[in-house]
Parts: sequence; C-alpha cells; structure tokens
Amino acid sequence: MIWVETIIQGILLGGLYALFAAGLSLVFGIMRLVNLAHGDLIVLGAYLILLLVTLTGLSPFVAAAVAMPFMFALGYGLQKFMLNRVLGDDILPPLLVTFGLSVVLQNALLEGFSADSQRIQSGPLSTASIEVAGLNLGVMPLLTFASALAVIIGLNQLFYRTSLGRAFRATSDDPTTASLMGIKPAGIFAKATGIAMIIVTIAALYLGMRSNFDPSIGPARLIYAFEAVIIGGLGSLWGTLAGGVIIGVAQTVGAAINPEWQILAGHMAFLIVLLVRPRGLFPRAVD
Amino acid sequence: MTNAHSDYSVQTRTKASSISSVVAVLLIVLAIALPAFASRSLIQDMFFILTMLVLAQFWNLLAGYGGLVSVGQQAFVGIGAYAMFSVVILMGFDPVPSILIAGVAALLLAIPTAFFAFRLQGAYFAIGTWVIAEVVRLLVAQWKAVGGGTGTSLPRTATREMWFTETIETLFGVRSAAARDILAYWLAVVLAVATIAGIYWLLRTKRGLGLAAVRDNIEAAKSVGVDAVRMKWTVFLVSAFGTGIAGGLIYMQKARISPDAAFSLQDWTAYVIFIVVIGGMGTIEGPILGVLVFFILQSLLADYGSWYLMALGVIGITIMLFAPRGLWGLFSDRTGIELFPVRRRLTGGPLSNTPPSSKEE
Amino acid sequence: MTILALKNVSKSFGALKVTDNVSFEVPEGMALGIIGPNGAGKSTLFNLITGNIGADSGSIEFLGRDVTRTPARQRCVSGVGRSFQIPQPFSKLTVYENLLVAGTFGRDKSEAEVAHTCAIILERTELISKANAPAGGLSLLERKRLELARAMATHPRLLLLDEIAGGLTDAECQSLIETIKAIHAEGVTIIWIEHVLHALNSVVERLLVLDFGKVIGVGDPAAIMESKEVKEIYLGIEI
Amino acid sequence: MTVLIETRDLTARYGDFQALFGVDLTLGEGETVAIIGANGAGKTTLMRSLCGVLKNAPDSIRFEDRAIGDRPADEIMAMGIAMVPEGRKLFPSLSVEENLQIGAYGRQTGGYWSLETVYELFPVLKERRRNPGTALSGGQQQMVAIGRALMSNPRVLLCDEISLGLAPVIIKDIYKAVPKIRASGASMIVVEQDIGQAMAVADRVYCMMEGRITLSGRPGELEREAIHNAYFGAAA
Amino acid sequence: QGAKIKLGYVSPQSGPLAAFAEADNFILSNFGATEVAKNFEVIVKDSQSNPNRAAEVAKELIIDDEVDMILVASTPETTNPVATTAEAEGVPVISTIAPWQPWFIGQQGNPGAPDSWQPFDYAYHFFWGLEDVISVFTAMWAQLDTNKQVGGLFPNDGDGNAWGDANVGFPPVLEKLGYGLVDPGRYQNLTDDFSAQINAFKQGNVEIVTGVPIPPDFTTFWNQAKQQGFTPKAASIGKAILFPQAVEALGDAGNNLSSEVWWSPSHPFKSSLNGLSSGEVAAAYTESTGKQWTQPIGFVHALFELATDVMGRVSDAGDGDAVAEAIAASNLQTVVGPVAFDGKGLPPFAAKNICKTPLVGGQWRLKDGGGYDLVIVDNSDQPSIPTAGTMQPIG
Ligand SMILES: Nc1ncnc2c1ncn2[C@@H]1O[C@H](COP(=O)(O)OP(=O)(O)OP(=O)(O)O)[C@@H](O)[C@H]1O
Ligand SMILES: Nc1ncnc2c1ncn2[C@@H]1O[C@H](COP(=O)(O)OP(=O)(O)OP(=O)(O)O)[C@@H](O)[C@H]1O
Ligand SMILES: CC(C)C[C@H](N)C(=O)O
Ligand SMILES: [Mg+2]
Ligand SMILES: [Mg+2]
Repeated sequence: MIWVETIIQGILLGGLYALFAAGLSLVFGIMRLVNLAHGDLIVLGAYLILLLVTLTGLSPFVAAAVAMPFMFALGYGLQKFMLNRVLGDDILPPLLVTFGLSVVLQNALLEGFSADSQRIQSGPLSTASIEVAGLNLGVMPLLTFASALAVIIGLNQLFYRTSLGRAFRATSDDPTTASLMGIKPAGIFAKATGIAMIIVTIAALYLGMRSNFDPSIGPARLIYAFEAVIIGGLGSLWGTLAGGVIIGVAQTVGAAINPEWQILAGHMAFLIVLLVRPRGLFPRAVD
Repeated sequence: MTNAHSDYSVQTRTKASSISSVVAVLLIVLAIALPAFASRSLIQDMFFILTMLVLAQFWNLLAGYGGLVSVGQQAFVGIGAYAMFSVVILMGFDPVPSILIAGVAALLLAIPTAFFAFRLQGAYFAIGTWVIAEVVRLLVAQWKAVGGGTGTSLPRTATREMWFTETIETLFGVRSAAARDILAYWLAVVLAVATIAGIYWLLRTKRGLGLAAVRDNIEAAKSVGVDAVRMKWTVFLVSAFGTGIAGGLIYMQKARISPDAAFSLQDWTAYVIFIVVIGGMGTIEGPILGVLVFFILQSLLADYGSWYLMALGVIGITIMLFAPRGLWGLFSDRTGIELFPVRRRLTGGPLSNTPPSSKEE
Repeated sequence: MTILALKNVSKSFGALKVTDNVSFEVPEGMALGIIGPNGAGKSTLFNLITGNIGADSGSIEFLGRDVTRTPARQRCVSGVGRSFQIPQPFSKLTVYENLLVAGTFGRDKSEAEVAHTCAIILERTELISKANAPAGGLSLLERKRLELARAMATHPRLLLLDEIAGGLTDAECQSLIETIKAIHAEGVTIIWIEHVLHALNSVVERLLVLDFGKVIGVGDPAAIMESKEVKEIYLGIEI
Repeated sequence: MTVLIETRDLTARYGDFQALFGVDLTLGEGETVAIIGANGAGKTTLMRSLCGVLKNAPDSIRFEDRAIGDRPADEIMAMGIAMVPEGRKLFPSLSVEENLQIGAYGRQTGGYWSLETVYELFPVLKERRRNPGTALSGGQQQMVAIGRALMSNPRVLLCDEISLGLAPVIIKDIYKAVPKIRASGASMIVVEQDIGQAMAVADRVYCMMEGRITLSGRPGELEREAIHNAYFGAAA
Repeated sequence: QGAKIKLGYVSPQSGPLAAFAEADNFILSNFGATEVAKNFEVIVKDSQSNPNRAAEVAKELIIDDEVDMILVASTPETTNPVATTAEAEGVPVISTIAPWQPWFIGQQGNPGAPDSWQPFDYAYHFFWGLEDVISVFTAMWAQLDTNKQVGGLFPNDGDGNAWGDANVGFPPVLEKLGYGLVDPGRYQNLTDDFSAQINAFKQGNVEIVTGVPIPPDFTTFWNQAKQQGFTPKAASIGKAILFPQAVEALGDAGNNLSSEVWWSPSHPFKSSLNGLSSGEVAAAYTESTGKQWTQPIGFVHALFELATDVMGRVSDAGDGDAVAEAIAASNLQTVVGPVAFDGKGLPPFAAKNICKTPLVGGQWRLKDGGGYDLVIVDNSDQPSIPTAGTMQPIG
C-alpha cells in the first residue's frame, strides 16, 4: 500500500514538473531555444498573480486568467524584440541571452518585491484532500495534474489539428522556407512564446499556491523541467508529460528508500533514460 | 588552365602575431616579477583574472573549438577542489602537489561523463552535462568525511606549512597569508601560460584542423579520415584535467569549500560562458579580452548588489544581440588583426598577385 | 584484382528496405556508373560502402579485407574517398583548409607533406581562386567541386562520386569529364552515381542499375541503356 | 500584355561580394520566362531577391506596379508570388498532405488549385499523403514542392532548378505538368540548366552571366552561338 | 584623534537568505546616529547568500579596504567563509546568527574527527547552540500531553547536518530524555515532495515534528502533511518560520507552530550603544520601516555594540592581536543579553571563541485582524525573560 501511495504521489508530482516543463517544451521544440529564464518567468508570473490577488482580492484562479494576456504580451514582446535576433543553428547565443534575462529578472524581482517569501493564498484548498480507495490525495496535487493534462491535450490539439500548429512545426523545421509559405517566422515565434507564457502563468499559479516562493527560486525548478522535456523527446508534448512523471516517480520512490536519494534518484532516472534512448522516449524523425 | 605549377607556400604567421609573441614574452616576465612591487590586492585580482582565464580557455576549447557546449564544467572544478581537500585533510598531503591530484580526479570523472554525454547532441549534451554535475554535487554532499552538505576548511596547519611559503616570506619579507597569495598567484601564472600555449600549439597542429572540421560537419569529417570520436575525447579530457587543476588551485587559495560553492553553476560555468562569449568564442584572444571586461565590470559595480547583477545580465544580452561574435570578433573583423592566427593561408601561384588581406572586389 | 565486393548487403530505415540483398564486385581500376530512379537507394549504397551508415546484414570487402564493421574514417584512410550528394563542406574553414583536413587525416600525413598536393588539386578542380575563401560562401556548384577536390585530397584508391554533374552547363560538364577521366587514368577506381547520362556514359565502362534497393542489371552501358526495364523505369520511354 | 513583375537595376550582394549587377527583367501576365546561365551566374540570387528572401532597394522590384524590393518573403507570398526553392525544402515534420496544406497558409484566395486538383496533377502524392514529406524520393519531393507552391493559387510561380538531380523519367513527368499550370492562369519564371528543356517551355529566355543579363529573347529567335557567347562572355 | 577605525560588515543582503539582512540599513543608520560612530567607518559588503562571494568580499575588506575588524552575520553560508578568511589573514572577526556548532565545527578541516579540532586566534562568535534549542523545544513539548514520538526534518546543509548529528545534535539528547526519534534521513533543500517523510512519520506514530527546513520546504511539507492526513500536536521548527512573512505564507495553517526565540521585544535587555530597551529598538524599527520586528535586529545591533566596546578598550585598532585579545576579554551587557567569552556552558574545545546568548521558545498565534504574533511560551532556561502564554497543541 505504501508503495502504491508513493507511486501515486510521484505521478502527481510529475504533473507539476510537466506543467513547469510544458512551456519550455513548446519553445524548445519550435525554436531550439534553451530558455534558461523559464523558471524565473514562472516566478514572475507568480508575483503578478500575487499582486492581482492582493490588490483586487480576486480568487487566484481568476487572477491567473487576468494575468494571462499580460504574460502573453510579455512573451510576444520578448521574442519579437530580443530572442528572435539570436535564434539560429547555434544554441549558445539564445542560451546566453536567456541566462542574462534570468539574472536580470531575479534581481529586478528582488528589488521590486524584496527577498521575503511569499505565497498565493488559496484558503482551505491548499490543505484539502479527498479519499480514494483508502488513500488521502491532496486536492491541489490532483488539480495540478489535471491542469498539466489539460495543457498537454490543448497544446496537442493546437499543434496537430490547426493551421497555426502546422505553421509552428514548419517554421521549426526551416524558417526561411516557411517564410516562402507566407508565414512570418518572427511573428510565429512570438506567438509561440506568448502561448508558452500562458502556460507559464498556469505553472506560476500552482507554484505560488503550493509553496512559498521568492525571487531566487526559479532556477532550482528549471533543471527538472529540462529533464522532463529531454527525456520526453524534443517537441513531443506527451513525452514531456511522461518525462515529468518519470522524474516525479523516481523522486518519490527514491525518497521512500532514503530521503538522501530523492533528488539524486530523479537525476539518475534521467541519465538512465538517456543512456538507453539518447534522443528521448518519443524523438522526432528529424531534428 | 595551365599546368605550370607555380610554387605555393602556406602561411599562418601575420605581422600582428609576430609582434604579439614578443609582447607575450615580456608580459610573462613582468607577471613573474609582479609580486616584487605590486600590492597584495593587485596580486589577488590577478589571481582571480588568471584562474578565470584558465577556466574560460578550457571552456572555449570545448565549446568554441570542439563544438561541445558543456554546462557542467563546475563538476570538474568541484571534483578537483574536493580531491585536493580530501588528500590534504584525510591523508595529510601538502596542498601544492595536491593540485595535480585535483587534475587527475577531474580526468577520472571525465571518463564516465564522456561515455555518457557523447551519446547526446547539442542541447541534449548541454543539459546532460548539467545534470551530471548536479549528480556529482549531490554525491559529494553525502560525503561526510569532508563535511557533507556543510563543507569544510583546509586545516590551518596544512596552509601554514605549505611548500615554498616560507621561502617567499623571507624573499619578500611578507606575512604568511601574503606569501600564500604570491604562491597561488605564481601557480596561476604558470597554469595560465601553459594553458594558452598548450591550446595554441594544439590548434596549430593538424589536430586543430581536425577539430575545426569535426565542429563544422562531423559526418564529412569522418569521411575524410578524421577520428571524430578521438578528437572529442581529447578535448573533453584535456579540458577536464585543466579545469580540475584550476579548481584545486582556486580552492587552495580560498581554503574553504562546500558543495554548493565548489559545484556552483553560476560561478564556474555561467560566468565563464559569459566571459568567453563576451570576448569572442572560438578564438584565444576572446577569453582574454572577456575576462578583463568581466573583471572591470565586477570591480566597478560589485558593491551595487542586485543592480550589479542586473547590469551584468543586460551587458551580456546587449553584446549577444549586437556583437554576436564577441568584442574580439568585432575588433578583428574591423581590423583583420589576429594575435594567435591559426588560419592556413595559401599563397604563391596565381594567388600571389592578390595580397592576402585584400578583400575581393 | 577485386577492390570492392559487396555480398548480400541489406539496410532498412524502419519498415523501408532501402538496400535489398545487394551483391556486386568491382575490379581495381574500373569506372562503374550507377543509375536508378530517385529514392532507389544509390546514395544509401555509398553510405554503406564508406561506413557512414552500418549495414543491417551482409558483408563488404575492400581490398580483400572485410570492412563491414570498420568505421568510416578508417575506410577513408585505407583508400575510400567520397563526395556527398548534398555538399557537406567544413563551412568555417577555407577551401584550402578543407583540403588540408582531407590530406592530413585521410592519408595520415603531416601538413607539410600534403600542402603542395592540395594546392595542385585546387588547380585541377578550378577552385584555386577561392583557396582562401571560407567554404561556407561557395555557390552550389562550387561546393560540388569542393566535394570532388576534398575526396581527391584523401588520395583514394576507390573514389565514390554522388551526382556531381547535375546543373552544369555543357562546357563545364565537359571539363568535369576531362578531370574525372584524368583521375581514372591515374589508376583510381571510380564509382559514379549520376543522372546526367551523357556525362556518365562518356567515362564509365560498366553500368549498374538500382531500383527499390535491388540491383536489376549490371553490364555494358550501351546494352544497359537499351534494356527494356531501364527504358521504362528510368528513362520513362514507353515501349 | 500587362507587366506583372519588373526589375530595374537590381543589385544584390552577400557581404562584400556582389552577386547581381543591375539586372533588368520583366514578366508579363500569363507568360513563362526561363532563366539560364552557368553556375554561379546569380540565378538563384535573382530568385531569392524576387521572393523576398534577400532584401533589395524598394524600387528595384515592382509587382503590378507596387515597389516590393524591400518587402519580406511572407508579404510577397501573400501578394501572389510563390516559390519552388532550389533543393525542394520540404518540412520534415509535416506529412505530405500537411506540406501541401501549408502552402496556402499565407494566401487563402481560392482558385483552381486545391488538394484535389494537386492530387489530380500528381496522383502518386495522394497515395503517400500520410507519409512524412521527407520519406519520398527526390522526384516525389519535387512534386510536393511544386504542389505546395500551387496551393496558394499564385499569380507568379518561381521555380529554381526543378530538374536538378532527378531521374529522366521524373523530369519528363514534371515538365508535362507545366502546361496544366499555365492553363490555370499562373505566370512562371523557370530557372533551368538544361537549355533544351528551358527552350521547350518558355515564351522568352534570359541568359545570365556573372550577375548580369547578357542575352534575352524568344527561344525560336536565339541562336545557339549567341547563347554560347552569352554564357562564356565571348564578344557577342 | 587620528584616522577612523575601519569596520567591515558582511551579510547576505541579496539572494535567498536576504531576509536575514533586511534590517541592516535600519541598524547601520541607528549606529551612525550615535556619538561613538564618529570614530568609525563601516564598509558594508553583500555576500549575495553565496559562500564563494562571502570569502571574496572578506578578502576585499582585508586587502583593499584594510579594515581593522570584520563583523559578519547570518547563517553558516556567510559566517563561515568570512571567519575562515579572516582567521587565515590574522584579522579579528566577530560573528553571529548561526548556532555555534555549525560555525565552529563547520570550520574544522575534518568535522568528523573531534581530536583534530582547534580553536581560533582571531575569530569569535556569539549565539546559542543546539543544546539550547533542544532544551527549549523539549521544554515546550513537556507542556503538552504527547506520546513523545518525534519526527525530524533535517536537510543536508550546514544547519540540518548539525541538528541531526548523531553526536552533537538532537538524536542523543532526545534519546536521553525518553523521546523516540523518527529521522528518515537528510534530504536536499528545495525538495518538492515530502510523502516519504510523512509516511515515515505516520508509521512511526509521530506526534511532534521538529527540524530546520528552509521556508519553501516547510510550506510544502506542512501542506502535504495536512493533505495526507498527518496532524502532529506540536511542530517546533527552526529557520523556516523565523520571519513573520514565512508564517503568513502558510495562511491559517501557521497557528501554534513553535520556534526558538533568540531575541524579542520582551527580552529584558538594553543596548549599550543608545540605552534603548529591546522593546524600544523593535518599536523604532516598525516605525521607520512599517514592518514587523524580526529576530536578527537584536543580534546585528549587538554586533555593533560589541565592536564599539572592543575598540574602546584597545589603544591601537590596527593591531590585530591586541584587538583579538580585547574581544576575548569582553564583558558587555547588550540588547541580546550579556556577552563574555568565558566558556560558560560550552565544551572545552569551544570555550575560547564562543559566547552563548539566552534562548527561549515561542509560538506563532494568529492575530484577530490577520497576521501573526510570536508569543513566548517557555522560559525554563532563562527565567528572566517573561513568558506571555503557555504552549498550546496544534489543531
Ligand atoms: N536517414 C534516413 N532515414 C530514413 N529514410 C531514409 C534515410 N536516408 C534515406 N532514406 C530513404 O531511403 C530511400 C533511398 O534514399 P537514397 O538517398 O539512397 O536514394 P537515391 O537513390 O540516392 O536517390 P536520389 O537519386 O534522389 O539521390 C529514400 O526513400 C529515402 O527517403
Ligand atoms: N550565402 C552566400 N554568401 C556568399 N556568396 C554567395 C552566397 N550565395 C551565393 N553566393 C555567391 O553568389 C554567386 C551567385 O550565386 P547563385 O547561387 O545565385 O548562382 P546560381 O546562378 O544559382 O548558380 P548555381 O547554378 O550554382 O545554382 C556565386 O558566385 C556564389 O559564390
Ligand atoms: C542560520 C540560523 C540562525 C538559523 C538557525 N538555525 C535558527 O533556526 O534560528
Ligand atoms: Mg542520392
Ligand atoms: Mg542556383
């Protein structure tokens, strides 16, 4: 029973990681953009939601919905005026620019909000639980997982069922040729980053509700998100969910053996998957 | 086309490079003599500059020449430093020779790392090396004998009785702490000179050509007989060894270690990448220029706390956006000056009527 | 003597069998042409011979030795030179340095030993004026010439050429033919994949036809071109 | 005949290297124009300028009397100029059908060309519609590239060396399609090495050498020798 | 009177530990307003919560600024590198706000080999020790009716390793006092899931939780515990709930969490610098910043009290050995209590360099209008510090 519970908790944790990773997976898959500022953008989103909640007294969920257009615009602008200029075959320039962005964001948030830990209050929801077959499952983790699932399904629909999705994939293959199809690569990339930022806002909502955050907390989460994206396979959204779950389960199982091994176990799972499948679980035919 | 084969010859030397080799020798002599008249704070600044330069050169060798963008070099700094600390603390070695052990430890770690990471490409490689460094950090944090997650300090007996310090104390008439700084500085000078000379030598041999070929197009390189795998192994192991030595030396001077500090992504990889990219990747001059810029920024702004870091971030972004080949790239594109030229230029025959540096019309 | 022998070589990409039980032998000093519809598996065959991809089954012998599992670079050192259908220059190196890489590593010599030969090859392939230009800036056909030049710089005993005449004007084509004939005259064995048939037929002594990964005919070029199958599936002449 | 595309003193450079020197060219409504020339003559560069991948002076290219020299490729495509690029350039992560569909992304005007009519033109593509575009043979890929460009019902179709590297049988198939394309009302500029083919399909021919147009005229009126000279620069 | 005496001050003003240094500006300007401050020049450096950076700024202070003495505060991540550097350079340093074990033992080459430990010549530290926090916690628990089963949350960092240490930490003392300890092992900071610990606690029938997690980890733990139906009677936690904001972040779930109290407005001590009582210092802080008082205020203030006192007793501030001697000879009544390096309550190896300050226990109580108050509920070790209530069970 303990093991069943451990694994279920791991799967739910995986939902959180997948949520952190989904936006990353989107920009990574479409633009080969290794966004080192992703974690800090999530923290920024959390502060935005917090601000809305404290200023207007809205429920966090409504506040997140209100924050989404702002975050979309931020992503759009960021991509259009900054990141587009460094995209190319070489992964380093975007890596460095987003690293710079990460440093700037962290310290700007520090100046703006101080180093105090904050939390988005969600009232009784944060400790609520339901009993399923003798297991106490937190409502918040279940919601997190459900949101991750919804995000992945939504993105998949967008990607594989719409012409915008085709344009995303085409541009990711070859921006120059895509422009010959009437696609504005710069605009498409900006839309993609905008959409990624909407997902970031959802991730921020759960990050902010489940635990404390402060301006420095972003990077620590980034590595799990990257692991989820990479073991899932570049550009595969279901893969990202699977990757998140693998890391989550590895962590809880590792911790159940000994808490010293919790984080290590997640990393080891990542390394082992890559050892067996160097291009991830669901690699794209060409990349 | 006539078959009157005229005499061809190959040149790598340029006028600037001949001048710079003379200047280099003078600089080295000056660097060695520096402690005789410089203040201690200058010596320490120089130590910082030189060790960061070494890290930057090795990262540049990996990424700029080998095409291996590693985000996990902190693993080698950390393992080197910890190896040095552990033989000093647990086995009573002297710290100075232990620096070599630091390099060997990093080399040993690099072997399994390479086995794994070479299966990965591009961004996968970058993230893979980062995770490996995390794993090593977490493992070292479990090593209770050197303080676990808390960290530890070099025993004071070991630092006080370190090789050469007494000689330096009497030579310059300074206290032992200052003597240790001078010792560390000299070791850093030796390491930096050896690093630059070694890398330059490597690039001038045919291995340098092979490296460039592998970076450009690995399939084609294999098809013309370049052993791509061996090339990658060579640069990876050499970089790890050098990075480990630098790690040992840096922590010999710091005398205190903890896993979070020694395996810091920010200090030992992110800043190093920043230095290389600001200066100009894929050149030897780039990291030299980059480390100077980085140092100047740090001394001007470090007291402004978070504003300093913000400024650093903004500068990094700006340079990437407006001078993607770095400051040295910007400079040498304009002037054509190369201090460490590696380009093989064919002259003679029908080429002799066009002087090498003139641009096509 | 036989320089190259393939025995029952097969290769699949997923469900697609691209090379299907291919066997043939090439005597040293011969010039062999390969034709076949697009996607027949010609370039894949080259990749198998050079070791850029590994065979699923069957064996490949070069100079009497089994090289089926030998890595690409060793096959190059022992005398297999190739050009790529889609040119693969070392784009940040200069044209001359591209050749130096091939010369030094492909022949296991020092730079000084090959410096002059490489310059001469540039002359022969009419690239000498671009010697010090970065290869990344070459036009498509200059890149194709560079492919040929670089393959020559490895001093091959067996030279594999993949569609190097496409897109040439008549005169350019003629000069390319002369160059290849000259190389052949020096004793180098040549296998040439080409859709420009008149160029191919003015050099090769034997023609091999590939379709759906299978060898469907080998023989005298004139006879092959007359065969019903080739007319139908390759030339598109209905009989 | 109304003029669709007109270039005036078009120049193009790659960094320090000038690839086009004052090219003047016109394409009339309903016309098919061929451009021939030795390698490196600048044909691809000209096409890349026309479709907006390379930026030029605004006035150096006019389309229906609008200056478009400095417009980006996506805008130009929306105006009705579609390109079949050198080397096919299919999107590997899209299926054949998706590759075709995306051709109409920037211009959904309706018109003769649709999935059905493209499949009618190249029946083999219908069989392979679910395959990734890159799993096709070179010639089939060329068909997809042409179909993709047609999907936007372009006013002008630019084709850069569509026969390069193709088996003779495929080249025949593709050139068989040209009359059907013209019949649907598209004007074409065809870059071709194979002078015979070019002469067979074109209303007019331009010959390029070293970044300049050295000869132009109707196929029937041009002499072999003149073409040869235009290629190799002997006094005309 | 000649040149000013140069003091260097290092604390984590940015980065994850910045909350500790939040009151720095207030304290520095208070110090600047005193008469004696005219003799001093204070050079402030930020460790950025980064041990590498801490060591670097310490070197800068010593070598570039040539300070006469260094003051350093807040968590081993900052105090230890600074103290180690100063000791190696022969510059006197006074340190605070880190339990003495991680400070002293953490600076030894081999923390696992007590016979190799050596005292320092220039580094001095005042704060409390683990034995004090253990004693305070157990005294608080004794006020409740529990089954004496304790669950430990000890991370693998300077604090966690010291608290959970089998020789100098919680385990031996708890055992002696008849408590059972469930210690699942050292976890890494910023862990996202505590199911393993919660399961272990549930299985071990735990009614009391203790540990030194960082704030986000405690929030994660506490929420998950409630979700998974684990509700202990007492939770006495170091570090994570030091600051009111961190407790507020728990919403209503922070009520009756307990913690050690090193300084509070009700501590019956006065500043030797400006004569203000603890309560007055705290009030002044709230007035000037609009924020609730925090515990580091008293200790950082005391750091400057001690520095002024020491420098007042030496003739040549530049003579490091004399200054170190003067520190050792201190006997000062500060706003955090008496400071004298007399070895009281300390094992012999630490007697020379460390002075212990009083420690009591407190509970966070939800205020009517929102927010929390820290109420002192146990003073068994320090009867002079008044309590304002008794320990209440959570729930
Ligand atoms: N790496 C690969 N993965 C999957 N399929 C491949 C790969 N390489 C080639 N193919 C497929 O194998 C088949 C044979 O390809 P190959 O390049 O050998 O053809 P070819 O005969 O050289 O054709 P062409 O004359 O057009 O160059 C094609 O259907 C191609 O799509
Ligand atoms: N990206 C580039 N950078 C520098 N020079 C280039 C670039 N692309 C083409 N060139 C040069 O411009 C000239 C014209 O090239 P272009 O590709 O237009 O020729 P083309 O007529 O299409 O030739 P081909 O028949 O080889 O395709 C060539 O000399 C080529 O070297
Ligand atoms: C860094 C320390 C001052 C924190 C201490 N362990 C406490 O709980 O109060
Ligand atoms: Mg082919
Ligand atoms: Mg072309």
